[in-house]
Amino acid sequence: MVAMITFADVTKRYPGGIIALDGVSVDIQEGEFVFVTGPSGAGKTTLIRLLLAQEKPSSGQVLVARRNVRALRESSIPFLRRNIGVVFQDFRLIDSRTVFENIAVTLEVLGLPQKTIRTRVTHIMDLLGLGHLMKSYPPMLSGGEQQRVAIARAVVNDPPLIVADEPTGNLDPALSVEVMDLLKEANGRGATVIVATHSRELMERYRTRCIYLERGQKVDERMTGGDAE
Amino acid sequence: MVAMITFADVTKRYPGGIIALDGVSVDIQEGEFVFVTGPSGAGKTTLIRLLLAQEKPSSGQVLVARRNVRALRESSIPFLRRNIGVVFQDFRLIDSRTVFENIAVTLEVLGLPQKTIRTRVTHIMDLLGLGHLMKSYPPMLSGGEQQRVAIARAVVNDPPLIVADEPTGNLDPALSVEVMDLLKEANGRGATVIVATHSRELMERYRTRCIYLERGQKVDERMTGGDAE
Amino acid sequence: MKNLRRAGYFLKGAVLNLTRHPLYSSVGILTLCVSLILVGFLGLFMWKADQVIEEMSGGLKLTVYLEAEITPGAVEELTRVILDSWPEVDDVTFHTHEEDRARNRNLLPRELLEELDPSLIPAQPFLEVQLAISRVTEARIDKMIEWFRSLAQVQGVDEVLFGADKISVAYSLIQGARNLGVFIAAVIVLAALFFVVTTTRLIVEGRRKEIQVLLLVGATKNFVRIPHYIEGVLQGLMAGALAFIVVWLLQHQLLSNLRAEALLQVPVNLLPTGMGVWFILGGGVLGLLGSALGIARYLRLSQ
Amino acid sequence: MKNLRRAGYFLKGAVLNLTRHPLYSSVGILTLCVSLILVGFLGLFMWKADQVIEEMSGGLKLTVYLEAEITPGAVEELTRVILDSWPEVDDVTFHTHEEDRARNRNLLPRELLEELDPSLIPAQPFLEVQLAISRVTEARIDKMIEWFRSLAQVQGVDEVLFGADKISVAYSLIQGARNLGVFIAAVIVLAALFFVVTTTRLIVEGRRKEIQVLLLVGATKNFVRIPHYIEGVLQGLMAGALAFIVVWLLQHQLLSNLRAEALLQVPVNLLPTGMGVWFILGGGVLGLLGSALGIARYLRLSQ
Ligand SMILES: Nc1ncnc2c1ncn2[C@@H]1O[C@H](COP(=O)(O)OP(=O)(O)OP(=O)(O)O)[C@@H](O)[C@H]1O
Ligand SMILES: Nc1ncnc2c1ncn2[C@@H]1O[C@H](COP(=O)(O)OP(=O)(O)OP(=O)(O)O)[C@@H](O)[C@H]1O
Ligand SMILES: [Mg+2]
Ligand SMILES: [Mg+2]
Repeated sequence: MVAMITFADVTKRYPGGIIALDGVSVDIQEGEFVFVTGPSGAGKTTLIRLLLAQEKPSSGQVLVARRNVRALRESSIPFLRRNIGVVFQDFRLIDSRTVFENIAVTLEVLGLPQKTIRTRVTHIMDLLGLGHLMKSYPPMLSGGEQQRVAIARAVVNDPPLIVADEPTGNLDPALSVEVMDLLKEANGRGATVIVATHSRELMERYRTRCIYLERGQKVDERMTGGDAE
Repeated sequence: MVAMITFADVTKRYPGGIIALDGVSVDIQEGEFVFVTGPSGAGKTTLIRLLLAQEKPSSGQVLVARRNVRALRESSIPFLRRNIGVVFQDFRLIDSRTVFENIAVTLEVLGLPQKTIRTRVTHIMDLLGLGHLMKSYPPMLSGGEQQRVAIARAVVNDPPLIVADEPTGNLDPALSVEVMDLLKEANGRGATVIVATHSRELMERYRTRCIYLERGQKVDERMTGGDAE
Repeated sequence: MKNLRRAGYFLKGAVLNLTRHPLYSSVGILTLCVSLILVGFLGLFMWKADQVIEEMSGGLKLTVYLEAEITPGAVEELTRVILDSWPEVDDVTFHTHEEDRARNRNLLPRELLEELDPSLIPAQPFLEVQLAISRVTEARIDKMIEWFRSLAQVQGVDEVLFGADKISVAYSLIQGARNLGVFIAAVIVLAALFFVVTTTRLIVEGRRKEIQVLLLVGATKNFVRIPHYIEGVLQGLMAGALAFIVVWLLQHQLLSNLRAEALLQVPVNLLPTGMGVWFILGGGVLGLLGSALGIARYLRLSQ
Repeated sequence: MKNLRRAGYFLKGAVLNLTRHPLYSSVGILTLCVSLILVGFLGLFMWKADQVIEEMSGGLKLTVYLEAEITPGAVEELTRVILDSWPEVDDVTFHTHEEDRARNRNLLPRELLEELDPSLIPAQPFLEVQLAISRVTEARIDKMIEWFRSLAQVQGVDEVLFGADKISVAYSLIQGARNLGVFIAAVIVLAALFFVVTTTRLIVEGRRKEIQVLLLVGATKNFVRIPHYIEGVLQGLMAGALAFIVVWLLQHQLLSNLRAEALLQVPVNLLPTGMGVWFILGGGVLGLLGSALGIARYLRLSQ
């Protein structure tokens, strides 16, 4: 197996002095399924931002698919991001576009033909129980519906890397399971999946590797799930 | 006891035809602590919007503190809202104001003196572990920190009615417990508290009344908690 | 006490709005400033244009020819009557017999003069009546022409020369120019107001979510509105000061340019510093107006 | 194929932007429209003003007095030489001996004429040379004055009358007016551009979060930028058409107003319909420029 993601002694200091990540080293292999957890403010979202080149590390190296994110030219960043499907903690939907258009945008960016886009988006929407909301706008959706749109957008183009930041915070238990199954399936098809979450329920359900952050430091790393420990 | 809130056969149909609430009748007494739960899209947030006069019911009556929300003059709405502390599902913080200012705004609206405001805001921030973020702006906070700011703002003026929409979706288990304890304390001091949530963990912890919504209808209502059923 | 506190919060809200979003406040101020420059600069130009037209038209004159034997007392009396009856009259000057002859000489072709006995050139004392065009009104112009025409019947007056037509046309010309000026000024003022209002509206739109939050936590519309007004006034005052400086520099530059290039006798009528007060006041009013109009419709629609 | 598809998405993005936020698109279009009206309307006025000045100054003339016995052939020859040598000359007209006498008669006071033998009034044939002020340039004016002065030495020419001073001054006056016009036009064009750019900037700011989302899901800057440019151009074209209609109506109104009130011989020089094309093109260019400048700095700063 090859390392899909490598964090080598990464520190991220935000302007203002807060140290969000403090000497974190992590390797995630291609095809792995990993939980990242830790209390509020531990640095989970920051870790994801570094993967996306939304922020640059203050020190240390971040490698995604063997490319050094820090050394990436600005014009290459979009191509990095096209390989990463992200569920943002705050969803980040486009308020002025319909649910359909919001999900389709990932595919339009890739320049896929209209017909393929229609098929794929319809499929994923049905899978997530959003079929009837095709023409709705995000501000008209419930919290859980918005979250599912964000999930649909992240997985619709079958990216090699899926990153989900607290993807079930607004979902009821039944839907949470469905979403996790969806991610598991993608993982089964070869995608590397990283899920940042607080939910013990979620972590307990699956036997997977779990990385514990606290105050920006990696404090623990072990397998979770009923039969772990 | 007096009814703090009365929903009498309330239906809410959004433009577009979606029926978010369908003939819901509920009475919540002064000083009660109530969970509202149900799957995503069940109508929990809509119920809260009706309490706040953010939306008007399509039919039926909503009474808050014996005032008919539907018949309220527009100029009275602010005074209704001052009595309700709300944690919004999407937080609704003011991006251009510091954490301190965001929390203080509830008190400024009431015209309290600067000194009282400072004392109370500082107190609640410390209670929720936000003390060091006083001068930060919301976009610089982690998801859980934002949620705590929203909670602080809702309870800082000790309102007679507290409504929390999925208040722990972005909080780790330890913080969730702290927040629930905070709400319980307020309830102990006489406040009526309504919490909309999916979290079974949360509901199981407390023995309280729980209202189940599904597709806009009240489908069940019972006591939760270890010793219920 | 509580009201004072509330005033404090309003002011604080205004200052927060001003300081927390540099793009919005700088665009707000600059828009007001450019609007004021547009209005102020073109106002200045139009004001000068009025002067220029008045000068170019050489003013409106009429000549009252007097009989040769008129007494100085009668001339004085006549001058007084004219000045008292018509505030439109700017000046009345008496010209003697000799002055008239000199004037007529100038009208003759050189070749002719060489062969002419100077005493043959006719001459007559006369009063030159200068009208102030800016004081002439449409309503009184016909009455005035009538009155001067009838002056010919007065003892000592020989003839009144003025071409009623010429006065009317010149008056119309000036009136037309003034209309044109008003028209242009109206277009510019409306455009400036439009830009100020739409800019404010866009800024309010950018703050939509924040305003909604305020309303949701129990703020009255006044709590939202008043800081916004104060902000508009503060921006306007700043913009007014800035605009005055720019207009002053522009007109300074322009005048010295014109004087150098055009050999024109442009008066050194620099924008008086007192005008600065008007710019600043105008800025404040425009800022208030813009912010009021910009937020009005928005607040009416939101609950 | 893929490029065609991409073009389709760009166009779609532009149309989405235009249709999904009515406030932004209406403010965008109206701002462009008002800017074009301002520029177009004042452009129109200045263009007419040039005409008016040219007419008012009566043009620049010089008179070449000829000897009484000059032959028609020589006159023709002289006319041709003048016209060929100086493109600045608009027209050369020959006036006979009799015409000159008639002209001189008009200069004499009535009283004098009664006592005068008509044949005593001197007269001489002459050429009236009309200069086109708009073609006179600073560089050639002195040379031209020199040339005409030397014309007096030519066989058949008696004297050249033109007051070199008068030409210089009139030229300067016109040049000054033109400078003033350019100055004002520059102020207005800059102001209009400023308003267009800041409005676009505010609209981009209002869409900040949406643009960030696009960038986060892997859109290139071009994917964000190009629909925005197309949107600007589309808005500009619409605004141009609208502005042309408004300016056309305004000038129509204004001209009929002036004609009615001021008894002026304003030419019925209505804004030619062909100008509409320029307005629409200008709108497109202004829209493109505004949207380009409005988004440039924003995109440079965001990742
Ligand atoms: N843009 C920023 N500027 C300054 N500080 C920031 C910024 N973003 C995050 N932080 C700080 O960095 C720390 C880590 O934030 P991060 O969002 O990574 O936490 P998290 O683990 O995702 O927490 P949560 O579970 O609450 O979402 C927090 O203390 C936060 O206040
Ligand atoms: N402004 C709106 N316009 C149209 N439909 C809306 C609007 N707000 C909510 N809805 C619809 O009403 C239904 C109920 O929404 P509501 O937000 O009350 O659900 P909820 O119980 O809070 O769900 P969640 O747990 O996902 O937050 C949903 O199907 C939603 O799509
Ligand atoms: Mg986070
Ligand atoms: Mg909800």
